[in-house]
Amino acid sequence: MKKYSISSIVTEAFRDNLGWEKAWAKPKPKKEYEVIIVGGGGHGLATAYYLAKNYDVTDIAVIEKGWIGGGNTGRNTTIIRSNYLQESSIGIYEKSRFLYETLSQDLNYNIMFSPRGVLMLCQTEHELRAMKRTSHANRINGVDTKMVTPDEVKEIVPIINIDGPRFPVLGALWQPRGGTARHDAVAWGYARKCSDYGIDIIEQCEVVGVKKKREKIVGVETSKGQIKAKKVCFVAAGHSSVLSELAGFRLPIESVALQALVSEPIKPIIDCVVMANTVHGYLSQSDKGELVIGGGADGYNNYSQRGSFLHIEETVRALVETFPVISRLRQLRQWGGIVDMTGDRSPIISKTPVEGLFINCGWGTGGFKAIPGSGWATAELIYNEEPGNLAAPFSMDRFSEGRLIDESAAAAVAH
Amino acid sequence: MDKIKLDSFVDVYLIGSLSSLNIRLDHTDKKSVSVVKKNIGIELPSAQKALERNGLTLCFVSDDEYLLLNEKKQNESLLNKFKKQMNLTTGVAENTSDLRVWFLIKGDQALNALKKGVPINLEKLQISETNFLRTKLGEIQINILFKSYNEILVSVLRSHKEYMIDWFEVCTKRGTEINFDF
Amino acid sequence: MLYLFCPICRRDCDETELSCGGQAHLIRRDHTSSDKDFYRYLYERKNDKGIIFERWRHVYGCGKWFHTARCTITNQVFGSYSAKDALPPKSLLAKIRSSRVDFKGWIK
Amino acid sequence: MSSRLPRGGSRVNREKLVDFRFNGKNLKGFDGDTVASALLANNELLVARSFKYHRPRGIFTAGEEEPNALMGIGEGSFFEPNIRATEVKIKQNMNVNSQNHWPSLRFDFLSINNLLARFFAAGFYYKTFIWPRAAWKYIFEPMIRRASGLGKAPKEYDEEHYEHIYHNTDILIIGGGLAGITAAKALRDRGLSVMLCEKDSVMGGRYLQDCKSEDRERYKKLYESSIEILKKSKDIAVKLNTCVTGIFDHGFVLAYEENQGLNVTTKKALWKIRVKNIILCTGAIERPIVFPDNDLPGIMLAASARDYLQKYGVLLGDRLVLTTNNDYAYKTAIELKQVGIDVPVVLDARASSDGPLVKEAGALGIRILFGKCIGKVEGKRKVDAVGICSVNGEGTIEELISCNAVAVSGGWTPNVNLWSHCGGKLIWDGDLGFYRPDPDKTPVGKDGETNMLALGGCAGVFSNYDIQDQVPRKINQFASRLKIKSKRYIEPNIFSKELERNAPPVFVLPYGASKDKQKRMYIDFQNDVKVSDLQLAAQEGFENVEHAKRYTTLGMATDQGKTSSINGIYVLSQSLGKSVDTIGHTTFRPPYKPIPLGLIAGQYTKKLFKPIKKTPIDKWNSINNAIWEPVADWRRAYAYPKVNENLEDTLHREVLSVRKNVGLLDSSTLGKIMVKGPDAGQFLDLIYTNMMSSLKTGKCRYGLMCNEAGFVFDDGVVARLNEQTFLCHTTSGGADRVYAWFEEWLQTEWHHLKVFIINLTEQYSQIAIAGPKAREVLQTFKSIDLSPDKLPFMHFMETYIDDIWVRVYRISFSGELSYELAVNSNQAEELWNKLLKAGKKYKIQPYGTEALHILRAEKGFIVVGDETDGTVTPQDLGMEWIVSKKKNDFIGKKAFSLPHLNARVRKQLVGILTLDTDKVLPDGCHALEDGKAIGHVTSTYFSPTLKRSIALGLIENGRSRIGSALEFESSSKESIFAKLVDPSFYDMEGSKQNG
Repeated sequence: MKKYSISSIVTEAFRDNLGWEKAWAKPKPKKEYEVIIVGGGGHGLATAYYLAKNYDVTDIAVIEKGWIGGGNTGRNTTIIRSNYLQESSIGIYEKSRFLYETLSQDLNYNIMFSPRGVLMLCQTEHELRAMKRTSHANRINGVDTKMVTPDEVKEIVPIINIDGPRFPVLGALWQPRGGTARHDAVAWGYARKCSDYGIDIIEQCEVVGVKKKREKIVGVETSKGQIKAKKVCFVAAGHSSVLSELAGFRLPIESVALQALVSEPIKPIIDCVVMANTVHGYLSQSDKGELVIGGGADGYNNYSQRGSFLHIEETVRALVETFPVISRLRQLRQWGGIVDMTGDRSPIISKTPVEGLFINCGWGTGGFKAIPGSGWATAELIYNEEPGNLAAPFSMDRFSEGRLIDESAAAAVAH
Repeated sequence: MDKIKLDSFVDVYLIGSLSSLNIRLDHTDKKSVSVVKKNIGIELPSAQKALERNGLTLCFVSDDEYLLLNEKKQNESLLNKFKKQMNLTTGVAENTSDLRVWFLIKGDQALNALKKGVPINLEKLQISETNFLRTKLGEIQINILFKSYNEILVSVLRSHKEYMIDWFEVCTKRGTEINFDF
Repeated sequence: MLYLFCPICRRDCDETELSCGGQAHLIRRDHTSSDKDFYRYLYERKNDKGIIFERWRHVYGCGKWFHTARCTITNQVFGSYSAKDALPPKSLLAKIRSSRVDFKGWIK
Repeated sequence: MSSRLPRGGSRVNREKLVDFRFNGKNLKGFDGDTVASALLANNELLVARSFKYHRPRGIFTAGEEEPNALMGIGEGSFFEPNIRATEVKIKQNMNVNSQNHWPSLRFDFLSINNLLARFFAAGFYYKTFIWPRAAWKYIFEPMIRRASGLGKAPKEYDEEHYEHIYHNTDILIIGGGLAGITAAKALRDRGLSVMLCEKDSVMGGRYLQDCKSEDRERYKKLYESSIEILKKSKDIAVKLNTCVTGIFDHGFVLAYEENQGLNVTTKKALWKIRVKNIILCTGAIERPIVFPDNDLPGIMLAASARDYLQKYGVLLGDRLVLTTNNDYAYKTAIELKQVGIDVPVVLDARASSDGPLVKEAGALGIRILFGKCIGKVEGKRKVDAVGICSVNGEGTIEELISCNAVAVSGGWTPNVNLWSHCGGKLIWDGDLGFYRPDPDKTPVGKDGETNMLALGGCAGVFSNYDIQDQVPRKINQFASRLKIKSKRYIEPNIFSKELERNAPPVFVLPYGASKDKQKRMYIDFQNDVKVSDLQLAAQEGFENVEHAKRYTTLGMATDQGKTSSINGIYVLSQSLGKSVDTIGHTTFRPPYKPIPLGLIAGQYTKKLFKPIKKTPIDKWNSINNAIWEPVADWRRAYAYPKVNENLEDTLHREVLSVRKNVGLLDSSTLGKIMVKGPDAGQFLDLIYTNMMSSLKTGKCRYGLMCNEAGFVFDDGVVARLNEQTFLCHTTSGGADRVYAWFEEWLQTEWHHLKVFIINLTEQYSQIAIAGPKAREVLQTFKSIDLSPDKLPFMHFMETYIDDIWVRVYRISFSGELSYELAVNSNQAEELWNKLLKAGKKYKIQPYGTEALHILRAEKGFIVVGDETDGTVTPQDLGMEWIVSKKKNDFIGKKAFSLPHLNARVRKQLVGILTLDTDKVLPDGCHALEDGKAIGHVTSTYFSPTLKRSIALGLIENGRSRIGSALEFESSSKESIFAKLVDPSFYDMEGSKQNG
């Protein structure tokens, strides 16, 4: 694999860049692999990468029905944070944030991880108390966050309007080392390293059937023929139910559309990520200068990757009220992804009723921030066939054992 | 009923509370239906309709909920009798006069004023006989009773009274008429 | 933006007037049911990619619940039916089958 | 050098001069000029700098597909960045500034990027800035961010008035060109409501500009008569200056009305339109050919150069070379020649053409060279000369032609954005070189039936003759499909047949361009995406069109690839050796053109943002300077501070006034739901955890509501008014939620129960009067007798205070002797003032929600939302007594029997008293046991009554730890130690409230 660096750019610049190789190989699928990962998004590719890196398992196929990074990985608002309430959530999201910090160097691919800080506003007394509880939980579990006063909020984000009048800002939870990263680069960076390890990445290859022998996985039926494997892992986010139906079991998730939009590129006006849960809107500014805006998910099941205009309207209205100077900026584009919402708004990294078949899904509206940690924990689960301490709390049967990890209830709002 | 001072393309009057009863009944229960007919003397209206007879207006809210409005003082005693009888059946009639506050929108741009917040096909309604709609205006719930195409009664929860006055001020400002080029 | 017909108000309602109640025809599991059935009732969902039967409430209008049959890929709506129906009416299933040949019928 | 002709320009009013400023220079234009036409009239060819290499950019088009000319216009709160100069009309003293350059437009420091361009190929930033790790945060990213973005953001708040307008129509015609007008005429008088949206300020589209001078009169007569017909017909409504920006599910359409001319104050409105069927007549957009150095100012699309001539009387230059592959573009050469402009040569990529326009150009003495194209363009920030080369071969220059303007046309691309927004698919038309709507895969409406018909340019039908021939026929088919019974519409076709405009498609010339030339052939002008960039993307494996788009940022600029995406896809397909239609195309997404965020917010901001619910006593509260707290949609009085009294003192005063004398609380926001019917008792038994059917008339009972998973979600007092009628009180935040919860169960599960509910939350107001002297205050009213035996604790009576009807509940949330008076809302303020007057000599004072929270915490009462967070059961709260053992079934019963809610370690509610009585535990702090968090504080206050800090918390196995001390962490590094006690600190046996 040709090393990316300033020196390689200079040498290539003088020979019309003809020396650059394919970022990832495009092989035909073999008949059999040790492990098949269904889903070529960030979580799927990261799982393959950590299987190779931590356990040097490389006889892996990552099969993707469309183009890698084309699902939610290419549709999110690229926010990275780990200021969660429940201890088990903090475990996996903090591990992810920690891995993100060195990911560019590990993958030799600049994913532009920018630890510019995440600010979660409190606009009611109730939300202020809930956020304080989270800040205490963060401190105990080693997540670097602190409560800040309204004046400190104004200092961090000069364009914010903290005086309401409808919802004055009463304070905020500030995580200085949260931030953003370039979503496409995460997928392509992992894909390039996986391809370098010899892992097969097969695009335009959709799973249409699951082969089982007496509740033990044998392989999958795809649009490019049958592929056998000892272990299979579904990492298909919004399409997890479609796959679990093929495998003969149901999941506690609902697939809904989550929309986002970008504004036209402007000079920098905001350097950190701001989230306002009471009024349902969050905002950051990309390195190209576009404001990246996201809000609440739709209320009804939907696979159409288009949502309702009502959520775009609610989110933009909340942000125009919170940052009045953005009112005359213009929306450039809007799109939607299909997110898989679980009953307690926490993910599922787990074995399934089918032996040898594992599943990683349920990330809902917060999947991008968890890509490295989720890949790490899922690789551990697949290799050992038992979940490690990161994945253990997120087993599928936590619902039947009542071990809910309820992130949204505490803040009484969708996080 | 005093006119709200607004620089607006319609005339808006604040009526305040109207004596009203919320009625709920199972329309297959003969007894409660007959109590209504006997005391109020109005047939149960069908969807989107309101039927009026000497100062009493019976509006359809849903297949088991009706709103009875009274504009004449002398109907008060009749209403109290009706309430007692109704509450003896499986249905219920409860005074909700303080629950809402009513406004009257007058002027031939009245429909256009509502088009600034009501997501319904208002033109399609035949305004011949009174129509009654419960729907949304912007972000609050609103009842709309069409007296005629240029005279519309609307009501909101009393707690939204000032919000509603702000809404009229913003949305019916002179110069923001809805006009087509031709 | 969905535009669903409310059978009570007899008019199409903008999505902003409605709120979705998720999968229809869940059978309530009370204290006599097994733990497994109870968890399925609380958390497990079909979440089909295709025709689904779901519950809507006309919050800003008549306040009534009703059921609709809708395709989650194209958002095509086949019809609304009363909240009191325990199962999708036969006529609706026939209408769906006429336009969607791969429709596997109503599955519990 | 661009200039203004002495006469002509259909859109400008030459009598009315308009002064405006461009980058500080005072310039003049005419009323009706756009910023672009005015700039061209003043020879301002250089108008912008590109995003990545900061190359000089000129005006390239005459419409919203403009990639280059983006300006910052206006001042103060009306300043707006990134405005397309081609769309905005100039106004007196308008201040226009170019963007994205420093120190000036002419000398831009960052154009050094252009010199180092070879190092900045597509995706270079993925390959570098990796080492050293911290460098990205402190050096590289700040540098990139400062150079990022185009315009500057406004500094001040926006004064603009935006509005949302709902509208319904059976048929929406999008586009008022020939196809749109003909469709409208064909659809009138059919009993359909028809709306036509035209984004321009005049109807007619291109067909008046594109006609030959001798046909002009005939076409004008047809145009005028058509407009007359539309004006007369009642069922057709036309909106000008309204651009449809998005098509959504179920016929929901967004249109952006931005009329700049009229005196209407609503300059900006977002139309939310519900339609049954859409007739798409959005025409087509001209596509350039990509040739070396094609991004210099002075190079423009052929039809746009003609538009500037005809609409504004402006010349792009006075020596113009045309390079094209179709007959149609010859009109530009002909019309410029006819006004005396020198057209030294027309370079036609085809082998030959004998079309009438080609002949006419030849007759005018224009030199035409076939099989030729532009090999290079000379000039710094403007065009000085073009080098001619053969279309085949690598582009060696055969002849140099001096000129100062270049018009280019590669044919027309149907405008298919709106077709594709909501499910419509496209097919590739190989011989004409564009994607057009696939008639078999149309967008579908709610009923799954097709609901869009594409006509004219956007369907790939360009000539007027074909449009006039097909539109009536298609509309009649469309009408019959919709079973609209009415006469067939026929219209005489006044147009003559024209030659096909798009000839064999040409995208990039010369075909065999050398590597060096490919680095100077620009596809996306704004993001500086070159032919070499797309080749690199293909080489590096970004083969999917979506990957190539993201890797090179092709078509991701503010014009969203309107003039660049087809050329980019062609280059990608050539690099991969695949046909264009196997490559596909990227997704078209709303909005069609960028719309202001303020417009999306509409009028529901500032005053109308998130409606505030006000209680009947709100006016009194605001007069007595209450501090407000948002609770659900309500605003409630948080506290009533006296003049320069700090909050802590206010709270202490209010709490002690209730404990010692008597306090008055506005609790009107309490939820009040009447439940009436023969089965009301049975229904409430199913809802609440304890028995309600056994409640006697005249009595009250506190109840807890859980969801099916057994978690508490609301609580409140239930009163039985009579045999069949209960009145359930809920928390303020929960009122609507509980009402919906009742309706859901009654309508969808237990519809056999004969029960009706009515939401009376705002019919009654509720005033709580609490404190040792509460009874004395009420007894001052003769009409009322509240002796303990007449009104024992947890009972209610209906009586009168003077002439005001009230229902007096003997219930207490503060733990004091207390009554809650329900009164009809219209008389609430009157009663409130009466009580204040009556209580004056008992030193009565109002108290707010925060004081109430302290009072109830002292008593140990829970608040749903503080003590509970959706994962807490009644048993956790130590309220086993409220969970009925006898009831056959109720919501939550199954959950309480589940193993996990009993066996495992559960957090239980306890009281917490810090050892140091002055130390108040911080909100939400956690209890620690050898480093691990085992619980958290839910409520924590300094209790003025007990003169010490108190707290409630949920601690693992809390009840069995009562008596022991625990460590609580706090932000200031040192821990606080506290003792766990029973969760009640004041009047445990309840003598005060029961007395």
